[in-house]
Amino acid sequence: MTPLGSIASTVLRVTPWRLERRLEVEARRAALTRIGGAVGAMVLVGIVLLLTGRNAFWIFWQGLDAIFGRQRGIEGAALRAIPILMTALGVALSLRMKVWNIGSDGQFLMGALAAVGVGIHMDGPAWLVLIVMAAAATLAGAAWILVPALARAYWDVNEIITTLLLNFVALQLVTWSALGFWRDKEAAVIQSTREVAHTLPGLPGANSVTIALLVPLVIAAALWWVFRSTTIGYEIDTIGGNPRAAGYAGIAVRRRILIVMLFTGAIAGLGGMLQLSAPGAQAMNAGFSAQFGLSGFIVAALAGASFWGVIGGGLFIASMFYAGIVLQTKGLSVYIIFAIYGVILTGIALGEIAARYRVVRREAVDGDGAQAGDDHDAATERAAT
Amino acid sequence: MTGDGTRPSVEALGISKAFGGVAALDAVDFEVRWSEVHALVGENGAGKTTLCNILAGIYRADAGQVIVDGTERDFRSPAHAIDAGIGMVHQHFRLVEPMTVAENIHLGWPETPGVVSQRALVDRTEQFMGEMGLHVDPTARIWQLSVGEQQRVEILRVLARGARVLILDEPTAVLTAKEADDLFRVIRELAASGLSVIFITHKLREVLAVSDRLTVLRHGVREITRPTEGATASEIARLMTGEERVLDVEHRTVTGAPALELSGVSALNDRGIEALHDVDLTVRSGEILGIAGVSGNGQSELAEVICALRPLRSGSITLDGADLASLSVRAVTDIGVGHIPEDRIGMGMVLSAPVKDNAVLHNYWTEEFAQGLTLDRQGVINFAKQLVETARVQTRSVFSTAGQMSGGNQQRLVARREALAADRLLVAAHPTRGLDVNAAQEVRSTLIDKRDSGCAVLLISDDLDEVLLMGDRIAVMYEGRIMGVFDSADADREHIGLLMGGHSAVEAAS
Amino acid sequence: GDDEEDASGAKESIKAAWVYIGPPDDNGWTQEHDRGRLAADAALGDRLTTSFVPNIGFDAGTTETFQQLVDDGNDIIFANTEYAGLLTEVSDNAPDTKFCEINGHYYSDNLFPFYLAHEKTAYQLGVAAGHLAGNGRIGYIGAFPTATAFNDVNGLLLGARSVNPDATVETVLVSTFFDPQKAAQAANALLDSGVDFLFGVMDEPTFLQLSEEAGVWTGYWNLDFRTAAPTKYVSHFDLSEFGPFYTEQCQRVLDGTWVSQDEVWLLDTPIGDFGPNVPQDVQDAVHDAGAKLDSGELHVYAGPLSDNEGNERLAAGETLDSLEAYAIDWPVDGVTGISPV
Amino acid sequence: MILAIIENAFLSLIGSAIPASAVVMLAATGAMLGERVGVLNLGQEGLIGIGAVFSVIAVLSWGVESPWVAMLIGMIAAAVAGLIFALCVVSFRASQVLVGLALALGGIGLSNQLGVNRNGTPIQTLFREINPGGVLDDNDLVSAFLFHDPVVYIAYIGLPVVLWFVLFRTRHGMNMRAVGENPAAADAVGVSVTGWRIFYSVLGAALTGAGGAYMVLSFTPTWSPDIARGRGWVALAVVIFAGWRPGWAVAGALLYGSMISLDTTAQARGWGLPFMGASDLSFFLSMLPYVVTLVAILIPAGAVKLGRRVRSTAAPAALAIPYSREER
Ligand SMILES: Nc1ncnc2c1ncn2[C@@H]1O[C@H](COP(=O)(O)OP(=O)(O)OP(=O)(O)O)[C@@H](O)[C@H]1O
Ligand SMILES: Nc1ncnc2c1ncn2[C@@H]1O[C@H](COP(=O)(O)OP(=O)(O)OP(=O)(O)O)[C@@H](O)[C@H]1O
Ligand SMILES: [Mg+2]
Ligand SMILES: [Mg+2]
Repeated sequence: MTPLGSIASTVLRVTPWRLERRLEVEARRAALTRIGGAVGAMVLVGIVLLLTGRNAFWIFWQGLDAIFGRQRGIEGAALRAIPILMTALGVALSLRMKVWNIGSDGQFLMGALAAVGVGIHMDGPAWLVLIVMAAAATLAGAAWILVPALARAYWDVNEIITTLLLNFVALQLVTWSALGFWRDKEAAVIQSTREVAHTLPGLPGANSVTIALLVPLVIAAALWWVFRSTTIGYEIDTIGGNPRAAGYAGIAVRRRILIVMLFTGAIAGLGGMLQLSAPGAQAMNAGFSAQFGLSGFIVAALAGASFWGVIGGGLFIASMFYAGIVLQTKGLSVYIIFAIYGVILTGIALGEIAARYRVVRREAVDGDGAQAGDDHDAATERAAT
Repeated sequence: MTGDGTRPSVEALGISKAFGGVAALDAVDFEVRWSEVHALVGENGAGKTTLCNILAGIYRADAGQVIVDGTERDFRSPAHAIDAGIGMVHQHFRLVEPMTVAENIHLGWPETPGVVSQRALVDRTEQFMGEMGLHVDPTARIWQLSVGEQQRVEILRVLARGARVLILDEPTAVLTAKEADDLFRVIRELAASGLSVIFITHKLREVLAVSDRLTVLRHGVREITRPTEGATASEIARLMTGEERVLDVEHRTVTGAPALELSGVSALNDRGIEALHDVDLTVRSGEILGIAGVSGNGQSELAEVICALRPLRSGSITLDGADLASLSVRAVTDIGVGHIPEDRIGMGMVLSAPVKDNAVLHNYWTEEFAQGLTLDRQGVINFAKQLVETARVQTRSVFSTAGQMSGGNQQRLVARREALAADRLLVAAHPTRGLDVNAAQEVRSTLIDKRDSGCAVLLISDDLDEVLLMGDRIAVMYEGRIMGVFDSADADREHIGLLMGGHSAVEAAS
Repeated sequence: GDDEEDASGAKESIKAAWVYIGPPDDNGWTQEHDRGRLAADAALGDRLTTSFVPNIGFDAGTTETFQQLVDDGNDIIFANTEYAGLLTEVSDNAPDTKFCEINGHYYSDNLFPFYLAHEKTAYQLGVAAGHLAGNGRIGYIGAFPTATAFNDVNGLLLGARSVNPDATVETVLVSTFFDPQKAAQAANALLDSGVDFLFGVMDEPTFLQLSEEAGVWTGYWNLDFRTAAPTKYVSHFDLSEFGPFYTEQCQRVLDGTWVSQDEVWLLDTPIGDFGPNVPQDVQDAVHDAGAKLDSGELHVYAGPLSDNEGNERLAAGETLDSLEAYAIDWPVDGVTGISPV
Repeated sequence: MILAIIENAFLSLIGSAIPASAVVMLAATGAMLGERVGVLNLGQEGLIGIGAVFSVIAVLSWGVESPWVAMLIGMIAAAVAGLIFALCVVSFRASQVLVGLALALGGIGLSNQLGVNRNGTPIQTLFREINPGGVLDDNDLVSAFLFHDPVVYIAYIGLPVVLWFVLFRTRHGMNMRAVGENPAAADAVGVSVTGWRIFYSVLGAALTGAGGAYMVLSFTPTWSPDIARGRGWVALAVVIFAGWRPGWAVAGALLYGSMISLDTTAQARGWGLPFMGASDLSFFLSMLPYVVTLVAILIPAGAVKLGRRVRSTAAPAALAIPYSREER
C-alpha cells in the first residue's frame, strides 16, 4: 500500500457518511443533479474570480446579458449551437452503442471541405448546389470515419484514438485546401479557400440564423423516434448493452457497428455543410471548426442517452461558448474562460454521479425507515418475495 | 488455539445490510466454530453471499458486530479480513484472466517475494499444491482453465495465505460430481485440522453429506442454526422456502417423428480447436433428450451450432426434415427454436436494459411486436407483464433493469421467454445452474410442459441427477463425441458416469 | 464614442479597439502592435480610449468579437492579422465604424488594409547575409506560402546575391506563425543541413536561441531581440511605425477626416539596430543598399527575374514597386522549399 | 552510397526526434501508468501545460536555478491536478472520459493564463547535454543521435526499463496489473484498488507534467500558450500503439517524432516528391505523423485478428471503468 494512496483512502473512509448507490436513477433526478453540478461549479468559479479580484457578479451578468439581453445574442448562441448540436447528435448516436467517436471534429471539417469543393466548382441553381453540397458533406463525413469504423467493427480496435488522430489529419487537409489546392488566389487572401456563393435561406424573423437550425432538431426528433419506437433503435441499444446478447438475438453486430459509426460521421459531416452555408462562413480555413467536435462530444457525454438532452445540453454549451466570446471583448481572457469550462464540466460529471448515489450515515440502520425512503418501499418488496 | 470444536471462530451479531433501501440482511446472528463445516443455505436472494461478503470485508454492514476468535473486528476492506485469517472463495470468481495460475495465487500476498520470477512463483505454487493436494497447471492462464480448475485456483489462493476461516460460496455449482467429491474431501480434512469452513450450496444432499452444522437464511433473516445430524432435506427445504414442492417427472417412451437430427456434425470452439467431432443425434417431438457430460466437452458448441450461433464445419442439421444449418439465427428462431443459453448473463440478456426489452430479446422482430420497422411498444409491455406474471419473476416492474433482479429471477425470465418462443425445439443449456430448489423446480416444470405440448427438448446439464430426472432419453458427451444414448429406463447412473469420464462403452460395460 | 459630433463629423473623443491574433506579450508581432496602441493612446490622451482583445484566431467566433466591439461603440477597429471574411462580414454592416486590417485585401468605404513595405528590409538583411554567410546558404522559417513569405525570401535572396551571386535561400514552412516547438524543429533541420544564416517570420524568438547555440548568424522579424542571440544577432525589421499609423488614423477619426483608401497603406519598415558583432563594413553596405532602395536607384525586383520553376516573371528592365510586391505570389530562382502559388 | 544516405537520413530523423519526442515519451509513460491500473486520463494536454507553466514560473518568478528543481515543481503542480482528477474519477467515480476532457480544457486554460506575461521570455535554466569530453564533433549526426541531456536518457531508457521491471518482475507490478485487469479480484486479495488507482494517476500525472517541464527547460526553452499542441493526444495514441508495454512506447514516440521531423527535415534538405510542389509537400508531410501513427495502431490489431496472435497487447480490461466494491 502506497502512503499517499493510503492517506487518501483513509481520509475518505473516516467520515461517518458513506455513499449508497441508488438502484434506479430517474431521468429527472439525473438532469437535476447535472444542473446542480453546473451551478455548483459556477459558484466555485465565482468565488475564485472574486478572490482573484474580479467582479464575478458583473461577469456573470455580462454573460447572461450578452445572450438573453438582445436578439443578436440569442441568434449568436443558436448559430454556434448548430455545429455543436450536429456533432453532438452523431456522438450521442454512437454512444447508444458504447462507441466513443472523438473524431467528430475531423468528420465535421471533411464535410465542410466536401461542401466547399462542390460549392466552388458547381454551377447551377442555388437549391441544387446546396443539396449536392449537403450530400457531398454527408458522404465525406461518413468516409472520414470509415477506417476507424471498419477497424472497430472487424478488428476490435478501440475507436477513441483512431478517430481522434484523424482530426489532426483533417485539420492539415483543410489548411492545405485553404493555402493550396482551393486557395482563394484572386483576392490573395491568406488562409482561406474560395467562397461559396450560396447560403441557406434564413429563418423567418431571424437576422442571421438559417433553416440549418431546424436540421439538428429534425435529426434529434428522428433519432428519438427511432430509439423509442423502432426495432433498429432496439437493436442498437442491445448492442450497446451487451454485444454478445445482440449476437444471440440474431443481430449482425459488426455490420451494425459499422453502419451506425458511418451515420455518426455523416451527421457530423452534414454539420460541416450547415456551418459552411451560414451567411459569412462560406469559405474554409484552419479555424473553421472552433472545437465544435470536442464541444459536441462533451454535450453528448453530458446528455447521456437522451437526444432531447443533447438539444438542451447543446444549447447550454453553445450559450456558454457564445458568452465566452462576448466576455473576451470585456477583458476576460479566453484562457480563464477555458479554465472555467473545465471546472463546469467537472461539476456536471460529478453531478451525474450524485444522481446515482445518495449519502447515508454509516451507522444509520432501518429504524424509522430513514433508508427505505424514496427509492422503494421495503415492505412491499418483502411481501412480494 | 483452534480445534476444540466448540469455541466460535467467527461470530456475527445483529448484522443488517440494505441495498437501495431494501434490506438484504436484517439483524442476522451467525456463528461458526473451529473445526466445523458450517453450511449456509437459503433461496436465491436470501442474503447468503451478502453475509459472507460482510465477513470477508467486501461489504460493510450497516449495523452489527463481527467477532473473530474473540476479538471484535471492523473490516474496512478485504485486506483486514485476510489479516484476521478469513478467506473467501467467491461465487463469481475473482481471478485475473490474462495472468497465470501462479500469479493469481500470489496476488496481493505480502509473502510473495518483492522481486518475482515466473520460475519462483511456479515453484512456490507447486509446493502449495503438493501440500494441499489440489493440482492445476501453474503456468496456465486463467482463461484457459475450466471453471472447475478456476475454482481450485481460488481455493488454493485462500488456503495458501493461511486462512483459518474458509468461506466457500456455492463452490459446487460449477463442479462435476468427481470434482465436488474431491472438494468435500479437502473440506473435511481442513476442518479436521482445526479450521472453520463456511459452505454455501443449493444442493441439500451436499449439506447433509459434509456439514456439521447448518444455518438457514430466509429473506435476510436467520431461520435456524442447528446440527446437521438428524436434519432431512425436506425439513431444510421447508425452512428455506416455507413450503415444500416435489417435482414428479413421468418419463415417456416417444415413438414420434424425429424433430431435430444431427448427422456427422463437427465444429470449432472459440479458440479454433475442433470441439465437436462427427456428432450424430436425434431428438423427437415430445421428448426430452438429456445430454450428460462434464462441462467443457463441447456442449456449448453443440447448442450454439444448432441455434446458428456457431458455424458448422461439416455434417448436417435438420429440423423436421428441413435444413437448419444454412439458416440465420433469426430464421432459426422464426421456425420455432428456443435457446436457453448456458451463460444467461453474458449472452441471454442485457442487464442494463429494462425487463420489458429483455422479455422480447429473442423475438422482437416477429409480427407479434414489429410492423415493418416500428416496434409495438405497448405490445412489448403487455407481453412482458404477462411473462413476468406467468413465470413468477420477481421484479419491481417491467421497466426496471434486468440487472437488478436476482440471478434466479433472471434465469426464470429467460427460461420462460425461450419456452414461449419454442414451438418445435427448445435447447436448454444448464437451465438450473445456481438456482434454488424452488426456482429450479419451476424451470424444470416449464421444460416438461414444453415436452408435453409436443416440442422437442434438448437439455444440456452437467448435473447428472438432473439429466437422469428429466431426460426421456440420455446421451453422454465426452470430448466432443457422443459416447452413447440410453432410454431413461435403461440408464444406469454409474455406467453413464464412467462414459462421462471418457471410458469407452466397452470399458464401461465391463 | 462620443455622441457630440459637429457638422464636420469631428468628435470630442473616440473609442478604438484592437483585435490581436496573439497575446500582447509575445515578444513579437502582437507586442509590436500593442506598443503602437499604447503610443496612440499616449499621443491622443483623453480623447482616445483604447481596448484590445487578444488571442483571436480564425474561427466563427471571430465575427462575433468584431460585432461586439462595434456594438460597444468603438469608432475604429484595428486587426493585426488578415481576418478577411470574418471581419468584412461585420464591417459591411457597420458603416459608421472604421476598420483597418493589416495585410488585408478588401477595400470598402469603412475598411482598408495596411501593411509593411518589408521586401526592402528583407533585401537589406539579405545584403548582410550575403556578407556573413560563409557558404552563401540562408535558411528561412516561414509560416504559409503568402506574399509575406515571398517578399521575405525574395528580398533575402536578391540582397544576398548582390554580394554573393551563388547565395541560396532554403525555406521550411511550418503552417503557423506561432509554435515555438515547430519553429525549433524547423530551425534545427535548417541548422543541421548547414545553413550559415537563419531568418524567420515567426512571432517568437526560439530560432534565435538555436542559431546562437549553433554559432550561426541570425535575424528577427519583429523587434530587437538580441538578448536571445547575444553574439550572433544581425538585425531585425523595425516595426515602430505602427504607433504613428495608429495615432494618425485615430486622429483622422477625431477630426472627421478619416477616409478609406483604395490601395494598401504601406508603412516604412527600416532595418533595425545591428547586433554587437556585425562588422562595420557590413553595416555600411546594408545602410548603403537601404539608401539606394529608398531613392529608387535600386529595386528589389528588377528584371530579368524568373521563378524557381523556371518561368520568366519579369523581363529585363521591368521592376515591381512595393504596391505590386504586396501581391507577389512567386519565389525567385534560387529559393527552395516553397513554390509559386 | 545509398546506404550512407539512408543511414544519414535515419540518423538525422531519429536524432531530431529524440529530444522532440521526449515530452511524448514522458506523457505516454505517465498515461500508461494510470491506464495500467485502469484509469484513463484524457487530460494529458492540460497536464503538459500545467507542468510546463509551473516550471517556467519557478525559473522566471521564483528564481529557481536548477532545472531539476524547476522540473520537480512542474511535476508537483501536475500531480496536484492529477490528484483532483483522481479524486473525481476514482473516489467519486465520475466519468473518466468527461473529467479527462475537462482536465484537458481546464488545464490548457489555466496554464495559458498563468503563462501570461511570460510568453517568449527565454529560459536560461536548462538541462545540459551530456557529451563525454566532446569526443565527437558537435554537429556530427552520430552525436545528435547519441548525446542529449539527462532527461532524455531517463525518458527513453530509465523509465521504460524501470517500469518494465516493476510491472513484470515485481510483486508490486503484478498487483498493479491486477488492479487494471480485474479490480474486484485485486480487491478481494487485499490490494487497495482505490489507493493504487489514485497513487498511480497522481504519479502518472507527475510524469506527464515532467514532459511539459522538459519542453520549456530544454527543448524550446520558452513559454508559449497551448504548449502541448496535440502532443498529449499523441501520447495517448502511443500508449495504444505500444500495447501498454513500456518498451514499445519508445518505438511509438520515436516513430511519431521522426514523422514530425520528416516534415521539417525534408523541406530543409530539399527532399521532394516528383508530383508535388515544395509547398504542397509541406502540407502533405504535416499530415503524415498522424496517418503513420494510425496505421501503426491498426497493423498490430489487424495482425492479432488475422493471425490469431496472443492478446498481450490488449487494453487493461478494467480501463476507464470505475470500481465500486459494493456494486454488482
Ligand atoms: N451489490 C448489490 N447491489 C444491489 N443489491 C444487492 C447487492 N448484493 C446483494 N443484493 C441484493 O441483496 C439480496 C441478497 O443477495 P445475495 O447475493 O446475498 O443472495 P444469495 O443468498 O447469495 O443468493 P444466490 O443464491 O442467488 O446467490 C438480493 O435481493 C440481491 O439482489
Ligand atoms: N487454448 C486452450 N488452452 C488450454 N486449454 C484449453 C484451450 N481451449 C480449451 N481448453 C480446455 O478445453 C475445455 C473446453 O472449454 P470450453 O469453455 O470451450 O468448453 P465448452 O465446450 O464451452 O463446454 P461447456 O458448455 O460445458 O462449458 C476447458 O476445460 C479448457 O480447459
Ligand atoms: Mg449468492
Ligand atoms: Mg463453455
